[in-house]
Amino acid sequence: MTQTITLTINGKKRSDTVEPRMLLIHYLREVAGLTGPHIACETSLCGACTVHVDGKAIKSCSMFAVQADGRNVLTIEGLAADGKLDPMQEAFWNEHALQCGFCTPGMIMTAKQIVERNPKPTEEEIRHGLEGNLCRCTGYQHIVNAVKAAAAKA
Amino acid sequence: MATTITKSDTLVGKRIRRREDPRLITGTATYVDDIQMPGMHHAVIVRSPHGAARIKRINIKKAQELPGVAAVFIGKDTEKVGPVPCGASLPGLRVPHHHILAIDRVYFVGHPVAVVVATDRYIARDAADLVEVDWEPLPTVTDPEKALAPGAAAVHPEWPDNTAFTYHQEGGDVDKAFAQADVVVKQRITSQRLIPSAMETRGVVAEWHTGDRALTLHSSTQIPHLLRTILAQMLGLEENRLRVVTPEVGGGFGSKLNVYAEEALMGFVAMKIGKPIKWIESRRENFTCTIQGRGHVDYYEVAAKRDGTILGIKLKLIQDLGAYHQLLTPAIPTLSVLMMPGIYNCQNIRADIVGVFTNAVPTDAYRGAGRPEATHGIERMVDILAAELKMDPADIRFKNFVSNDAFPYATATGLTYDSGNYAAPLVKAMDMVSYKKLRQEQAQARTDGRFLGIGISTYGEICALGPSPATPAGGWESATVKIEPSGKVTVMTGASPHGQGEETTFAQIAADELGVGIDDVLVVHGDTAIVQYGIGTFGSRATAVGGAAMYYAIQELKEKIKKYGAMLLESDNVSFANGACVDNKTGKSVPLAQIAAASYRAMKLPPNTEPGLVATYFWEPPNFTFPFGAHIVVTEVDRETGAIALKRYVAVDDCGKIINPLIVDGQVHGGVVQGLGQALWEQAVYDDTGQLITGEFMDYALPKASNIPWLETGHTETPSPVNPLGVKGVGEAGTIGCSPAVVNSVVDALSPLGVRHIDMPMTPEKIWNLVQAGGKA
Amino acid sequence: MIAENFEYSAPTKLDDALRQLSNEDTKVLAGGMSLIPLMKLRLAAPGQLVDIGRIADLNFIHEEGGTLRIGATTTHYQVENSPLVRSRCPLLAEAASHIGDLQVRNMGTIGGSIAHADPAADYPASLLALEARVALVTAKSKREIPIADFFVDTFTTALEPGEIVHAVVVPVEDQSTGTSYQKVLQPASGFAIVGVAARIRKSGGKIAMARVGVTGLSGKPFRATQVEKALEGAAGSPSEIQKAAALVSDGVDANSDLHASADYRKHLARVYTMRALAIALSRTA
Amino acid sequence: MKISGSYTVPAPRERAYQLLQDPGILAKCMPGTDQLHKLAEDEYDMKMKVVIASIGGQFGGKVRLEDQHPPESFKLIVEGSGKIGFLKGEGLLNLAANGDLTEVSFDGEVQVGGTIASVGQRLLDTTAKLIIKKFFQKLSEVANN
Repeated sequence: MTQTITLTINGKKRSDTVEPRMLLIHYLREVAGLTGPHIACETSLCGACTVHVDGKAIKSCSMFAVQADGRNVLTIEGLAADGKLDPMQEAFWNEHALQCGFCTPGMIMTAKQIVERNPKPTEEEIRHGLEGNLCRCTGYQHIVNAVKAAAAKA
Repeated sequence: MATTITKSDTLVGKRIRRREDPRLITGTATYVDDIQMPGMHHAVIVRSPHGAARIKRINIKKAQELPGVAAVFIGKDTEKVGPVPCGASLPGLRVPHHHILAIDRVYFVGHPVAVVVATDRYIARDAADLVEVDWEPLPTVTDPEKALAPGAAAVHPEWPDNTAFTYHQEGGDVDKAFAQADVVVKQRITSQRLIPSAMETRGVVAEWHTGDRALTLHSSTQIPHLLRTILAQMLGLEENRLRVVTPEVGGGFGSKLNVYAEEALMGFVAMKIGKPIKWIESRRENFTCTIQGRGHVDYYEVAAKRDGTILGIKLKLIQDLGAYHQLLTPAIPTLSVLMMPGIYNCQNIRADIVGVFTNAVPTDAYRGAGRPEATHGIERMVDILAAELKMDPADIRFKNFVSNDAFPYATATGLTYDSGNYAAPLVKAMDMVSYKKLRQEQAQARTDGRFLGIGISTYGEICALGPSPATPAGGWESATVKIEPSGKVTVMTGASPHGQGEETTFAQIAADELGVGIDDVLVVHGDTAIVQYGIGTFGSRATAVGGAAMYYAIQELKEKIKKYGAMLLESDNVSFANGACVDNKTGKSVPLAQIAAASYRAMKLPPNTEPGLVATYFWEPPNFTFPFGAHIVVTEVDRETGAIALKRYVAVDDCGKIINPLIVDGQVHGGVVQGLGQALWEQAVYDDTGQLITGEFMDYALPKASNIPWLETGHTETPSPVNPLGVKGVGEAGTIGCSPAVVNSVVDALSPLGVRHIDMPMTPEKIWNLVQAGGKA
Repeated sequence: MIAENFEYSAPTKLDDALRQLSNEDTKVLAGGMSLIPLMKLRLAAPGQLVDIGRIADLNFIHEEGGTLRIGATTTHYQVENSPLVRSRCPLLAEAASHIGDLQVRNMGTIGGSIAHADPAADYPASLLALEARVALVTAKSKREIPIADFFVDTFTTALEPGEIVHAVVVPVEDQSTGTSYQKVLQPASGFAIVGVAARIRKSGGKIAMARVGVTGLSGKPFRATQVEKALEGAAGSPSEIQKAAALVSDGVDANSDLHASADYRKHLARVYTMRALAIALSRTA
Repeated sequence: MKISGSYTVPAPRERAYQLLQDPGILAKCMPGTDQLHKLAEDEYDMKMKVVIASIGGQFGGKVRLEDQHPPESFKLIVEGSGKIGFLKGEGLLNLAANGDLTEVSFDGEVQVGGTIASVGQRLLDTTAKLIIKKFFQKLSEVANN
């Protein structure tokens, strides 16, 4: 009961043979060696595993790797190009939008989607957009600041 | 916005962005689950679905036979390991023997009974379903007050009264105080059980080095060194052959300030199978098997004069302990008693604690650990008293604050408050919300039939845990500061952080002290093979105790640097500043890097001086520190639905000297939001049979970005005299100040109905029922 | 959080997918937002999954004969942001914006949502108020049924074995109609404790048409016809709305759980019906 | 969780009571149960496959009838456990004659544990109601035949 899948992750194509039940998050972390996206819940509520598939932010714990066959996956590791941080990463750093950092990769990927779709989000729109990402450390305020700051720079 | 630093600036006090962040924002940090090792196996633990049951039989045959399964262990196999320790000692404390795997009886849902080990985690998970346990369910009790009633099911058959301990503390003359009182107010107040919910669940990777007979154990813990000492005992290993590594830790909030059965179990498994083993806690296990917080039922009585002067406080505290003691379980309510007078000048107190066993996972330290409960109690009682006396809640507080000239102030509970200016944060917070105007708006709202509430809490807390005689496992902290031959500075701290930003704050302090750039300093922690020893990060202690240890290590180094500087400058009058030694007579100087190189090259040594520039300091603090502050919350209750709208939140905290305001704000925000969680949403709900029915984030509501208000923060700075940095600690302040302010606000909103108290969480339905009943529900 | 094993196929043609649905142990995978979490918890363990996510013919929104036809795998995000849906059927776009969270809206589909028939899902209230129809298809046949007949009970729909949702068909809204979806959010899961969709058209100063769909209150979503009747012909004064809304919970066997008792749910349904109606009324032309 | 309710069974009281005591009939009416094997007097071994839309699980356990007062009342106890948890339901069923029909009312308590308890709270009440409804629908069908 295995299948071969081919997908592009952070610009690089790869093929692997997986069980259909293998979750995309496990595939990324354990097969592709990308441990940036994290697993923090099992009910699709926390968003720590958020990555982009074909440009859409999704929870990679709620998608089987076989569903991503042929698609383009972008993870937190794929954001910084040539050692230069993505503006959203830079903003999270500047605004102290993280403490333990565990939710951060997912939070940044969702934040990026918010700004991609709405270049000048209001505080309310940012908070609504972040509903699917839980953070237990920051109280979210610095995260809201970071999203605003990144949007202002874009 | 972070500040850009030029080298001549002083770093302490600046909003400097964190030095740990680049690895975290790029996804390259290493948490336990990110560790991969050749030949690594995976463990899944089989747990009790019952709140109490006898294990009649366990059949592991089918699980063993599944291809890929390497081993299955049950309680009998691990009988010699352990027990899971209780580090707290109280007179007459009953301590049940806590096996790492249950042998013949389970006491709570989630109690581990077997471990399945396989070549990958999918197979281990499948095999866990194949372990068959024949259970005989037994009667249970989950409510601590019901557990004390005659005829209740006995959690441990040997102690049918379910009482683990009783504890009495008294100061002053309480009976006299109550006899002289014009008014006595009484209230039952609960602090519900909470799930700490660190975003990273617990996890362990253990590797047995057969040839060396040595174990390396990676764990997501707040206390690597204590864990090592205790695990070595549990596993029968020599302590110097056990290395504990704490990689990146994804939050703790007290829940990783512990030694857990699973940590010893993975050590045991690694030693048995001779392969690396990984166990990552599932979220559901995190709900049912990691310690929980709070679990108080408090009966308060406060005696006062008609003018509002508080004369005495009585407290009967029932602590829900759960089925076992974890590391500090029974000590937590004693912290509540220590802080029961809050920041009020009341010298007559009496407290009685009953620690109660229940069929649930143990409670233990959760952000604030005992102090949020104490603050919630006294701050609610002061509001109840104010209402009784028809006083403004701000006025009654000003009346009772310990006065500025009273420090150091000895409390009736045996503490000495280090320093304080208790009125200052309240004045500032009232100013920030325009308190007087707000009360006028409230009066208008009330005539319009709206429920607008203003809630104040003024809190004090006990931080920088703490002097060793007052802590279960030593209260000192250690640091080693090493100036490398190149002049770069490496700091090794025993206070291993998990999100607090010590790699930045410690570097700020070290760079200032040594006159080097912040990028010249590296802060290392979390590996017992590298860092000499340490106690850990909890109780808002890392900077106040660990930072102070580093400060003293640097002072020792400075003396040595000056000796080398004097030798190199051939002078007997040198000083060290801005990263160089200067001949005070000639003005000639030699930079630190050159001094360091000379000290390691050791062609020539100053008299009575060894080579190298390394100093280790173990600092024993003379006292705790006592931060304080004032929070004001404005709420409005929707009359139709009972929904609570948070309209404003103002927090003014005084945590002593501020090293990095950006980080302090972050700590306050996070703390406040955890307090909001308790006040409004969070609650671990057990049914009578011991099932945790809020067992996932589907039913246990963590605060989300969308349901919290903008937080307005302010600070006053009253340095602590306890440590050379003047810092007090801020990790828990927000949580401690928050919940009573929110409840006071909603009670204030509903006070026209005669509402006097509401227990947390204040769900809309609870509020709606109160409104329906005209405040009488 | 690991599912039991299963076999997986992802046909790109609808016919191929339908042919694979013969086995009762086979489940259709659309966005997976309901099914995959259940599988991870092992509360669901189908032997075979047919992923319809790659069938281009199931993802569409188009206008046809006074209706919008929305393909089964159209995501909540697509519905929320489709200019066509926003202009022709704003109620549905509003409902979509309330579902789950950003990531769930990116993946979750309208067909998957209604086929799961969660009693607290957001879409059903609006679809009922819109008097939508559901186009169903098997390898051999096609049919179209009213949405009210589609929801049979808790987690139970009119789908026959081998049948899948092909499209949801909603009438193009008359420009003068005012609509609104109002929801009490369960703070943990984001599901509706109660959700009410209201749809009102006025004519000559009177309410000519009122439709009210309710979700979360009972075991299945329903149309509050008694409220609708009470409103038709009324002027729409606050007291009329209040009186009509009060009927929403009459005779309803309300759900009760940790987050809201049956009585409180019934009360919330009344309040939110009132609010949804008032907003819908304010949006009428 | 407390459950109560009532259903009308299209059979006179004596017959309705008999139907409810018959393991063959009970097996037919309990969703996902094929047959009940007798373990002792009024005690049966049960295997049940509950499937509600996507959610499904197998339970093995026992069904017991107690405190019988024909044709008025009896106690029905169902206990089962499986991979996704366990359940125990205990209810008192009262039968009241209503002409040719019988009003069956029940009052009981359902206890669940394991995964279903910790993740299924939101759905327990509605799901329990659905299962009971299905039971009585089937019973009515049987009574009509």
